[in-house]
Amino acid sequence: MSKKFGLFGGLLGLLAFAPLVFEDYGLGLMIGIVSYAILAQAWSLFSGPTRYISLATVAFYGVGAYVVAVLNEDLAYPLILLIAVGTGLVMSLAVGIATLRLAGVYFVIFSFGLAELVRQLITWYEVNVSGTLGRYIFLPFEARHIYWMLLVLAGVTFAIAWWIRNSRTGMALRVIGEDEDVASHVGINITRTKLLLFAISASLMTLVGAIQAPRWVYIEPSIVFNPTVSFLTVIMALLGGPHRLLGPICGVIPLFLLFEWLSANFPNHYSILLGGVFILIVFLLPKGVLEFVDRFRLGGAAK
Amino acid sequence: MLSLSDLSLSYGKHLALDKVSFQLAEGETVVILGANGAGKSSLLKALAGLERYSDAARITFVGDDIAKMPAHKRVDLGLSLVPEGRGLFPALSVEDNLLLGANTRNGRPREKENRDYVLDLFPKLRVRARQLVGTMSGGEQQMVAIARALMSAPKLLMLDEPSLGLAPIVVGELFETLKSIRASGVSMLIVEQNVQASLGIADRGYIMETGRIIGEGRAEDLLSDPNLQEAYLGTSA
Amino acid sequence: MTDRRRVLRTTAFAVAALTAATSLFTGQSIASADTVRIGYAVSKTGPNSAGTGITTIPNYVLWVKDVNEAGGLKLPDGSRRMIEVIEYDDRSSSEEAVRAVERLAVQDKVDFILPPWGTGFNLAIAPLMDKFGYPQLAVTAVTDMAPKFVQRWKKSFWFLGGGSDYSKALAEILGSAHKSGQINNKVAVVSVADGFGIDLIKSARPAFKEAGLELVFDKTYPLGTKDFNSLLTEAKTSGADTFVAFSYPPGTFGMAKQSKVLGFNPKVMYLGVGVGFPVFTKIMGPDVAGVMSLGGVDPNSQDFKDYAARHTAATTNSPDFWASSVTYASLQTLQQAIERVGLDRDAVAKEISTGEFDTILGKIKLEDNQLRKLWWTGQWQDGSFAAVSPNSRDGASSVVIPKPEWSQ
Amino acid sequence: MLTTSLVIGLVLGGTYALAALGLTMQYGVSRIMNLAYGEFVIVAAFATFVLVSTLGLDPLLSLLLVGPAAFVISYAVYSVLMAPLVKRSRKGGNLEIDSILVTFGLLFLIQGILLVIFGADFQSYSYLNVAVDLFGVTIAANQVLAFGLATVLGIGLFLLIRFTRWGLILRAVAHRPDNAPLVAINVDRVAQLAFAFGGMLAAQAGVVISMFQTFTATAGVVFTMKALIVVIMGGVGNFLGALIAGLILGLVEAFVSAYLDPGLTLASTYLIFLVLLLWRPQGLFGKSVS
Amino acid sequence: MTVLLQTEDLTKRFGGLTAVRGVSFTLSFGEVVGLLGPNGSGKTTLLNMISGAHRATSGQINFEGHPIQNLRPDQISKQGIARTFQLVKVLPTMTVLENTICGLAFGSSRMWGAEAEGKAMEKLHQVGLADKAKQPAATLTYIDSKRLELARALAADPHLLLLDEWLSGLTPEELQEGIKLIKSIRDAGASILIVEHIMSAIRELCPRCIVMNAGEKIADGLTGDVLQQQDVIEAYLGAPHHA
Repeated sequence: MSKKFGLFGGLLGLLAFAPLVFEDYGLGLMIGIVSYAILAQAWSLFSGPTRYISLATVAFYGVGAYVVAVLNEDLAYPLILLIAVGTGLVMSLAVGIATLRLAGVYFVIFSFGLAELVRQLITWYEVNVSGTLGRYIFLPFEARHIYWMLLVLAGVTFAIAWWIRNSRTGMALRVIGEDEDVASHVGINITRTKLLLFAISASLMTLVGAIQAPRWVYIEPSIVFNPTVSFLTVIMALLGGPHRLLGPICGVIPLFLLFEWLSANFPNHYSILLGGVFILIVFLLPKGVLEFVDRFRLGGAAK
Repeated sequence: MLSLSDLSLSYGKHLALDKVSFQLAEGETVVILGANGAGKSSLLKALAGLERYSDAARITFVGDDIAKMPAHKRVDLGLSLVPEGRGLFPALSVEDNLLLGANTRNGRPREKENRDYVLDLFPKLRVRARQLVGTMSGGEQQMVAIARALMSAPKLLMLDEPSLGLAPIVVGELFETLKSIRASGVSMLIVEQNVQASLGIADRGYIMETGRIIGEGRAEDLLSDPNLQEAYLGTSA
Repeated sequence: MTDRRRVLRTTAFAVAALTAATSLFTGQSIASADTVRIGYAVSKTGPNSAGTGITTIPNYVLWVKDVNEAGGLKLPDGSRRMIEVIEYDDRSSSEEAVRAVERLAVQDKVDFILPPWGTGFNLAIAPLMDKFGYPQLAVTAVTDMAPKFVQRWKKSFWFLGGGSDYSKALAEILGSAHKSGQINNKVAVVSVADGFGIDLIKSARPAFKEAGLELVFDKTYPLGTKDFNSLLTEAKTSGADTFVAFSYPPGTFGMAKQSKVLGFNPKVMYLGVGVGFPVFTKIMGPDVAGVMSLGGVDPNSQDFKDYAARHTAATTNSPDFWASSVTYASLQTLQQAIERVGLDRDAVAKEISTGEFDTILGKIKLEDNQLRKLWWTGQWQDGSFAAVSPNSRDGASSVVIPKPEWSQ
Repeated sequence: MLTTSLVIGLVLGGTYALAALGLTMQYGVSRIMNLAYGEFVIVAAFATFVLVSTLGLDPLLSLLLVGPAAFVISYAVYSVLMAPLVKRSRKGGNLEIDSILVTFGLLFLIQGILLVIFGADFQSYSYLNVAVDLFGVTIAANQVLAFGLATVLGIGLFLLIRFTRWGLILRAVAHRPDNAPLVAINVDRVAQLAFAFGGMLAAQAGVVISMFQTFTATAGVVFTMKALIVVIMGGVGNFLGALIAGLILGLVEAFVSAYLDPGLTLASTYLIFLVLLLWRPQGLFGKSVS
Repeated sequence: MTVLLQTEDLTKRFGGLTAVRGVSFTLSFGEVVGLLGPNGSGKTTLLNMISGAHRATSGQINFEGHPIQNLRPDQISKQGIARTFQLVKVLPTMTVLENTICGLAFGSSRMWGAEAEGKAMEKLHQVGLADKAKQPAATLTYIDSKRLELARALAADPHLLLLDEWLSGLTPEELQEGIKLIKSIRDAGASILIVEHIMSAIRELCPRCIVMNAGEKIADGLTGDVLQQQDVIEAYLGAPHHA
């Protein structure tokens, strides 16, 4: 157990040196990977065991970024982050109470609609109340600062994921995912458990948006509520396998790099290749990368 | 008309049918008896093609090998099932359910006459033709289910627990109807817990226990078979 | 036990993937000494791709073609070097745009980076361009904060003015038209709810008021709105002689078409981005006549005519009448700066900031890193989108109010 | 004012309904959550654009060409992409997730191809862009035509579904796919035909929409989203429901725009949708599972 | 004998169908009662109302003197009622031990960590699954899955155990083992309500039984007597039908 912790801590420590090794572009890649790793991990926290496909990721992510955009000139940065988490938490609780009884595709569409609704409401508010659209963030952060903050958040996220897997709540969630009837009959309050996890997951997503925001300098709703973020998160988590602790990251790394490679080398055919890769993944790796690696290994062992 | 051999079926680790074999001749009405969980429903579903079963199974129906045939084609051949839970379309009307029943090779050309026939058989359905099936009582739904199966002009009608959940008086009517269907020449394979009533209309019967056929005989003989009492009440009372 | 092994294995997998990846992405391409490497990351896909595809990319393509066909970029010593282009797709995502610029600067070590399309994206990459020391010739960015940005990022150049420039110019035109009795003082305005629309309407409100105009209808609609029947019907019944829409292309087209159908024929019709696009004339036919918008060109300028012809030949599309020629001019500015001072980026930036350049827009000189010699308002007249403001400038046409009736 | 909003809303809603009919078929009957649905609409719009601008064909005539072509293409798409997934789902796969992922890939694929062929430009042509007076409200003839086509198609579909054997079979599969084999229905085949038919409807919508809207290669997602909302509001697999839900959506937008704030039209669309989903998860006209 | 469970005039309707109609009965502390009836007679519905899976349309359920008819299943579980399911419900990807821990982590006992593991192992010993504790539950045979479900239900030391056709689907040999297992639990003093079809098992396990038909209680008494009653036999075998 402690060995695993040591390994985990060591890896994080090692990664913290990345800014000294990589130049800006490499660091930019690392930022992208780490932020998607957090998003995919946070997504899997809730959606892995419960099998709810949520497309609301960018709703929380965008709200996080917006909180920073609104407050960056008035408050101390740590306080802003705290407010961002709080906002994500309150929003997720409100949404969760209303929606967690929707099942299957209804939840999928609802969560997508939610992101759009939040975007529209913020736009309306900015236009009619605050009278600005598009806000500037001038915080004295460079890429490496953002990277380090994200790395800490990634550590926290993985620790939470690990802890939840090994905690009573985590077991409760797994039981809910496997069989809600059994869950309620062994004494699990299904609604409360789901809500708790949804809120934790959403708060983490909010933080990713809040930490990344200073990198863009200029923010408007169409920029931070880009639905692609939600979709990529889902795809990456599903590819890696949302049921495993390290599943999401195993989806994030190859996919993120693949997308990067495709867009760098085939800028004019990026969409076509991306679509093709997507379809291939579904056909070739229906259960995710880790499952595939496992099967491959087992197959090898059997020989 | 129908013969099967070596039909095995399992749900995960649980072996629900263990090498079941039997025959049914044209015009015959056969009843399958046995306690809950003996595998009777699984047998009917397997015959209808709704469950995956062992590759070794052989099923022939009116001369065709149907063991690998998908469910919808079996219905087309004249093998109709009224499943447990009735398998109706609750959001559709009685009329629509009946029309769907006639969606077979033999059923389509005889849609009109079959419709008259089943509405005579269940006069109640005539007045309820526009009603949504989901809003009807259990007994009425059972009528629709049987009527729908008859609309396909079946050669063999399989019924899974037709009296389940029905009031005793309705059960009486139901068996009267089954008797007249039998008289019309349709073969029937019935799974039923109402031993008395079902044996009353059957030619032969099989007794099942834990996925195996443990006894068979003529209907009159089975009623007094100690195996039967044992299977249901756990003792020869 | 197996659990631990799995964790170890997956960790190993992750690390291996990371290592492989970094080696894959740090493989530097070798810059050949006899070319000038110019990179850009623009939105080839996603919501911004339409605007990028009309205004930005064709001009980059055309300019590179023009330069290379002429034998390459000229350097101070008289030698010529061909341009080698490295292009990326930012997928209409800010984060991608930022990373692509990092890649261009660090990995590809390009000599110059051309800007993306859109205000937000230009701002997003500005700190990086500044950090890496690349001059940024921001064209498709309309912002009143440009003077502030110039303070912050010394090598940033802003070529398209700010929202208030355009709205003030419009207010001036409308104000004098009102005074001369051509229109009443009522104005109906709609604006798209994004940075562009809001910037313009915010500065338009006080400017209109100052010009003695009254905003009788002032509504904002969300980006992505497809149907304008309600808005136009209300504007029509508001009694205003002037209809102004600070809109984006799909909205511009939708409103133009629907106004025709509704028989909504205000004396002044001013629409936003898109009026200068080639497709607008296709949509409107002869009814483009009199429609006003941002930008404009001098219809008698031979430079522009030549440019338009080259543009059409190279990209099968004629240029848009607002930002296209400015984009091309910004590239000429860069070209001439390089010709004068070489490939040193600091020197080039300084030259752009202080020098005078001969472009298809005529001679231009930046003021405080901003191009101010722009056409603020244009109007479709005799088949071209003629500049009408500032009317004191050479080449300005006089505005036609009221505009002709719809033909049908 | 009231009639204006009413007419504008209904005409707008007609377009939404038209765009949603095909998806209702694909999702309701075939159980394929087709995220590339809007791309089918856009491809048809481009096809019409090409037919109109190069061959000088009448857009209405191209309806007859593009529709059947879309049927064939959708049929093929189902065979290649969907059928294996449907087969897999029987062995414990998850059709819903798989179809979302695959069609998401398809979305990019189609978009990419369109971008390569047509570029990112706005495309438009003019057709029937003349005023028509409808109850004292002036409106474009092409929009009225769209509304008319939506109504005709919607009602035609409703009649087809309600009064023909094929329609009955579709309803049966949409409603209780598990029970369909009991009445000799080949569910796989019906699903494939329904998907192809849905593709055809999407194409019809695309042709009609191209008559009055400017479109780009990347505009499909908007149609997918609107169609999804309409389908779910109307009750999955319910054609009349989709028609009515589309109209409601149009009316809401028109009235919010006229009486509240045009800035809130899209927000109100989503809000209505969300509230409805919470109030009646099975949709306005969906049958609750008994 | 103190009353543990008491239902009063319990009724459940599903749409138009009345699945359970006005059923009243009591179960005393330490008692083992069989609940019989043909398919569809409402036994499982009755059980589901007691465990909270269905909410009663009308009527009352008192457990240890408190009304529980309006509680959710998780709340009822915390009151000390545990159940098994007609169709075995183990959690397939979780290990046998984890499945058992589920039974005591959330309900009335709320144990966790080493303590929970110890207790769970104890229960696995009791049902004879201790050597399979680390296996995923999906790998278990049918009877072992049933055992596991029982271990999970027992884990919380419930005051009342509800068994829903726990013995059905077993082979004759397994059936004997199963009966022995439940006997051992009964002999340890548990209160159990058993829904069962297998009469031989009922005769062996339950001194008293309740018989339902068409949603109504038709008999309640000593098992031997009840199974002699003519209406009970008719409920099972059907009335002799004379055409």
